[in-house]
Amino acid sequence: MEEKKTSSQSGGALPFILGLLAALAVGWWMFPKALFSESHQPIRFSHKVHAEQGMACDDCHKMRDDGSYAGLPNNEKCGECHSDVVGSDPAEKKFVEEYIQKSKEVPWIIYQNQPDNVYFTHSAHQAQECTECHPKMTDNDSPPVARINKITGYTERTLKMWQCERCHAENGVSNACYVCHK
Amino acid sequence: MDSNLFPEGHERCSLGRFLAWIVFLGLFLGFGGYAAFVILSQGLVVTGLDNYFGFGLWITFDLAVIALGAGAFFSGFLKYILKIDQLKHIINLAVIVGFICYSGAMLVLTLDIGQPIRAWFGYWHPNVHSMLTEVIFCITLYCLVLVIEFVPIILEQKQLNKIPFIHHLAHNLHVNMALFAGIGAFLSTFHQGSLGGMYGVLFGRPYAFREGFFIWPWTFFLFVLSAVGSGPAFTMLVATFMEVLTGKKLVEYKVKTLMAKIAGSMLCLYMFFKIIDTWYWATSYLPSVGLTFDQMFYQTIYGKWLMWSELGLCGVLPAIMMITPAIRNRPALLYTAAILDCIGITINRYVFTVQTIAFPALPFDKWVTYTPNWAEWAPAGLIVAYGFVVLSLSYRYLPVFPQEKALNAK
Amino acid sequence: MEKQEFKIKWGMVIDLDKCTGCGACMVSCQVENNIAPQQDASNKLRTLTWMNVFEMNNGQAFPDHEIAYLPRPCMQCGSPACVPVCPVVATDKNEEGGIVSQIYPRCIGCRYCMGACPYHARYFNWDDPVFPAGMEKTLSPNTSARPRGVVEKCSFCHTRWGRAKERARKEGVDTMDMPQEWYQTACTTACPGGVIQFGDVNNPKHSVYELVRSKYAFRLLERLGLDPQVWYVSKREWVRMLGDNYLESEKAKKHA
Amino acid sequence: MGLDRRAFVQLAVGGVVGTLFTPIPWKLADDAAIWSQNWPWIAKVTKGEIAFKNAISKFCPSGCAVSVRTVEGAPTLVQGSKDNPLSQGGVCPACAAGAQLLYSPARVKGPMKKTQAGFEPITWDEALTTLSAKLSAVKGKDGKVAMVSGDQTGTTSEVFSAFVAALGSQDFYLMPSEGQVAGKAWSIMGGTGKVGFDLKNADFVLLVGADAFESWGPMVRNKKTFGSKRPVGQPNQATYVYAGPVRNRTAAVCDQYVPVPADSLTAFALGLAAQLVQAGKSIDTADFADFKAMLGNFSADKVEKLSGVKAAVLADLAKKLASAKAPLVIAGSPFGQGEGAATFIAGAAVNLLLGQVNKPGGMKVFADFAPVVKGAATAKKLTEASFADYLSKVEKGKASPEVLLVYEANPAYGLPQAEAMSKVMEKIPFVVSFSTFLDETAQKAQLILPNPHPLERLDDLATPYGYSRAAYLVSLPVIKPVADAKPTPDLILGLAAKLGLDLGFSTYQDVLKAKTEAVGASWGDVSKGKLFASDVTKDVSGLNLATAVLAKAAIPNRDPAYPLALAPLAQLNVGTSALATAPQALVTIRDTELLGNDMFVQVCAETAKANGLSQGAKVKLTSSQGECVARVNVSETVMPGTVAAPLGFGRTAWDKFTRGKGDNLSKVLALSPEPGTNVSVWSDTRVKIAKI
Repeated sequence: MEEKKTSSQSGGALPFILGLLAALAVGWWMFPKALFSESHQPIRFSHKVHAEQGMACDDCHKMRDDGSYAGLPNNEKCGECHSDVVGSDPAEKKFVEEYIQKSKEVPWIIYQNQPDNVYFTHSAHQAQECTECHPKMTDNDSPPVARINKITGYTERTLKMWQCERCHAENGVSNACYVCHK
Repeated sequence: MDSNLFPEGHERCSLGRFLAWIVFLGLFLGFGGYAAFVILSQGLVVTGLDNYFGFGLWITFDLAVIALGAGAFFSGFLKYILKIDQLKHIINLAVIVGFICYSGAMLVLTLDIGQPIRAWFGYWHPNVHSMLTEVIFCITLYCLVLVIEFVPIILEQKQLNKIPFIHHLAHNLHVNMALFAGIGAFLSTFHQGSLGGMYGVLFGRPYAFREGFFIWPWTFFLFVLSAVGSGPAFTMLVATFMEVLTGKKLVEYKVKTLMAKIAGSMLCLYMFFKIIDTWYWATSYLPSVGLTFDQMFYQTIYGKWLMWSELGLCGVLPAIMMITPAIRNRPALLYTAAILDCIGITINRYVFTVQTIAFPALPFDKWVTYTPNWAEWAPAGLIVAYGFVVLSLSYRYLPVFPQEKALNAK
Repeated sequence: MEKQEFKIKWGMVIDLDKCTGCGACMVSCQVENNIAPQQDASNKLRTLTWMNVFEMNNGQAFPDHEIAYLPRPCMQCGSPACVPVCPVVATDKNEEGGIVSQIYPRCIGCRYCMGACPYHARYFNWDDPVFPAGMEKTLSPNTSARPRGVVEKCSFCHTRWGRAKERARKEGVDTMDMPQEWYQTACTTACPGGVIQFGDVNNPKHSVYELVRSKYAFRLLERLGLDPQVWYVSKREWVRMLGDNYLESEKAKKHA
Repeated sequence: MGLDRRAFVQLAVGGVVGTLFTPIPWKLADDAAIWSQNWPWIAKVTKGEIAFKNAISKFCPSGCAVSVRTVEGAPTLVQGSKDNPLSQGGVCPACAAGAQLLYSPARVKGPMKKTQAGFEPITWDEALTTLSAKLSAVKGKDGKVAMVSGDQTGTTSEVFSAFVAALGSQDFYLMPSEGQVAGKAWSIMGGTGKVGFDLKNADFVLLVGADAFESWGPMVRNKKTFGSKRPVGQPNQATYVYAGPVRNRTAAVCDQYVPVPADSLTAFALGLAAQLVQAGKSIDTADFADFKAMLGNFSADKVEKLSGVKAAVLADLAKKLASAKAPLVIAGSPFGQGEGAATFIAGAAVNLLLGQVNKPGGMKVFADFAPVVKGAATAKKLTEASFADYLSKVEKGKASPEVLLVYEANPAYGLPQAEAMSKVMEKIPFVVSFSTFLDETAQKAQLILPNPHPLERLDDLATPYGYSRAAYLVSLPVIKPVADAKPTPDLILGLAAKLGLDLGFSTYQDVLKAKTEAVGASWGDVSKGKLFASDVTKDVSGLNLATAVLAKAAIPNRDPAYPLALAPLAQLNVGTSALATAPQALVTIRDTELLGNDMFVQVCAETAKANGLSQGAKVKLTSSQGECVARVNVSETVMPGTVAAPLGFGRTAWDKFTRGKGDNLSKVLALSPEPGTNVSVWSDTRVKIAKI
């Protein structure tokens, strides 16, 4: 009894430190991995190839006539060039055969999708560079992997409220609730 | 069997009997737990609350137990700050009752909010203008203080106290108890007040709205006074009730009359201001918004009898009874007065919660009534049973009543 | 809290002498704000009606018994009772235009704001919204569907203002001075009687500017001091009297 | 030594402490909160391009000219079409819920046939083969096929009536409506063309029964006009008076309410006529002298005895009418159906006396649009044919149809004496329902061929009754059918071709294009939602005042066995016979109208007292023809001696939102022939009320 007490007292802090380190390892290394799932775009779309052809971002990512933002182009837009297979890339062939010809829209994963309770308007943010919020896609030959939070359903790149608020504050724009929420 | 866990030199009932008692309480715990599960999984749709009565039994229950639990902070304040030494005979019980009331209230509050997962928003995104924010912070902190005050009582348990470290810790906590009692008194005064303030600031609700001092409406101060005017009485009643249950003398009658004297004095003060407040409200404020006193009441359920009972039968009467030595020295009258006092405060919390929102402010709207359903009663029962469990365990294993041994010496 | 004034003050003017209580405003409100239909909508203590039409009468017997219908959106009070009480800043009045915001992802569902509002304009989402199969495809893009357990209320269809501002930016119009018809609430446009008018009461170019200054205009429970941004208009005195509480002696004075 | 208890505790404590310094607890708390903000089981809103498309919504009897907001092509909101004079941006409460009705749980998902075990889904091929076999069996045989349509304003009637005629039958009917009776009455007066009312230019409007802001005529246009004539905070530009048994929604906003029992509306109007004639007004018709003589029976005193309207009130009203610049009298049913011809005639006579025919703010008469489908029934003929009368003939064995086709109508629920009518329909061996929803009639049918929802189909709207101009509008589909539905007129044209019948068209679009041309409108305009309207009026010489009819019909006939008058209330938010309450409209129904599954009838305190009733009492209403149950709501809006009761409840089909709520008042409505015209009338139904 006496001996045991001494032994555990002498090695006193060791199990504690072990537990601490293990927890830190799990928390900082395993947990983030476990929290996110990885998804790939249904089609390996190359922004780079399109940019090299001299296309500008807003050739496809347009503002509509009513001032709203169209987001990703649909089949109608893509079909303007890809009504048939024009190149030799197998991804393009897949796109044309599986989507264009079947009149099915591609279920693209949006990297920065906002939830329904957010009303984001691109028209008020036209003075900003796209890349202030979005990754620079023009150099991308294949789209990045989308990491999606298993609990929230948000992608890793989804802007959080504090990011919006910080930018608004820096630019002297109102941070009133209804500016961004619906 | 578990006798070596009992407080030094005390007799307790057999383990079997004790377990039977706990199982009996467990029925309430189980039913309340089931209700809590249903509420958390299906939402508040299962309760009797509705669009007109967002607040109901639970809030009334919370406010009532928090007021009645005020014995803890006020006794602590009197004992440790004002050094009224006699209170040491009952201070342990006051702390335990306070702990039960506050922790119970917090449990109910978790059920009462629509999105319990977001409960922590109250700390993370506080609105400093809201009385409820004040309540959330003060209740949480005060509950922590109560835990700290409860811990030394636990540490004094016979077996635990044998460990030197624990012994020292308990001692040190005791030595510094005045500090915690001071913090507790400060926090508790504030949130008892904020609870009253919660209603007093409702300027859209003529039944509750009160002018006030600085940011605090008069209800802020009235709630503090009413809490200290009933909390000690409740603690004393709990002690008496435990005596009935255990068949032992636990606290000297002198201590009880002291508690009653304290409660009675505070109640007198409270009633004085409360009556002035009610008078001013009925004759000045209500007419100023085009309303009359009579319009504030409806049928029996929201009738004037509630107010008369609160102010008279359960207000002025027990106040007089408790400050009159001849009356309070007679146990039956003392207990009657204390019970009336507690009922009065409960009525007060009920009308401020329910009648306030029942009164139709819109002239073309009608009175709507509210009755709590099983899903609200069950968790309330759970908290009461939880209180009994904590008290029973504390009594059985902890040295709660310093006088018990002497009073029951054969 | 000190009162905030804004350059724009969105206000609604409701002419009670025209309202027949048909319910078109309520239906449009349900649709535009994605309120799921409830099987038993006759339990008014559990329905969600951001816009609710009250019925009132002059208390006389037939044939002198007159009735009036009073559509009640959120009053978007200048001194809201609900805002200062919210413990988590889920509701606020901090945006240009003075609409009282209610943020569902922030709300913890404590219902203190409901207790504070004398107009019963706030509703608790008792149950998760369930739409009949397929009906979710018709949800309005302007309001998120709320989970159970949060408080919700009329927002003057404020997302429509956002869309109007998008249009203004596109067309080079000042977002602070847009034509009145660019931003209208769902109830306003739906009303077949032209009962509801909506606009900036600080903007002389908007029709409501004059209307709120009419001698027939009044607001509900003005004496409680919430300073609503919804005005009612009626030429009938008994209707105006029912907009607030009066002592018998005051009634006599008013009539004199 | 292994892991002893103490070390384990230390390890655990270390783990807990360590965890506090990792994102785990904090991130989990935050993510859980975010999860609660986006629960996967909460519906997500539609995203994408917003557009607005004009269309016609036919959930209300007059049809609403609407603008549908679509998101990525999906309808999300039905509003009024701003530039259309019929709606001026407003919408009725029934049509406002239209987009959501696309996915009503009561929608018929595809063709079905009735079997012993209930309805069974079948293919369109099978459905059409069955139907064409049935029809070819009766083709050419007289009176073996009949059809009834609930579309009061569309060219579908031409296609259907022509089809039925080509099959060898004359039995095409429209469901009863206000316009039908008006048309018939106008014919009795020797008038031709269609009658409308120029509310816009009238400065004094007397509504005799006609519930103009709810169930009479184009409700949205009526209300918009009313609103525009009464600018907020400024003097009224027009005065409105309502006369009828209930201070209903219309009366609530009128300047004056005159209590008149439903069976005395004609006498009341004739009383006004008598006052005007006394004041020297006259009409240039051959029978004016007879008319004048007959009015001797409708002096103010006599009218007071008949209707209870005080002589002074009548005289005052007549004076106001006479002194107004542009007075207008609109006489009709207080609930949009069941009134006799005499009321309309009496109202028209007052307008004639006031010189207010084809004048600004008066009664307008204009030509009907000519039919374009070969063999289609004329408008006049459609006003003559009463479906209720036809079913009575079937009941008596005077007609024995083999096949009944039902288009957008719900006779099994909505006809007067509904229970009896529904039984008669059972005598017809083969009933086909072309319905969007599974209504009471569809449930009785042998075959259900779902018709597209109004926003899914090509449709048109020609001059809703009451509108002051000849008007025409076409609506293109906003969305492809979301159920397996096929447009009925196209189906019928296809069947015609299959059966070798020549209707001159092969698609409904061709019909509408021809119609547009015949009307004189431009397809490009009307199909985009621009209303074509013509102000050309029609000469009204050669009218008569139907004196003989009025003399007989104006005297109320009150059976003492039924001491109370029934005043049905038709309210669009509750629905129509063809549309049960829309899910989104349920909240608009008051708890004094429906509570749980009980509907309420309204009586004033005097009536309640006389009948020993108190608030909330459960009662049975009984007429000579049927009964229904309800609870009592004491409301001082109803005349003494009258019980007001809502139409539209008591559904036995449809969906969980409406089924079993309240009772069907149509069961109580009792048909009686109008003296002098033999028009079937049920607006004067009398009842007794008893506690149960």
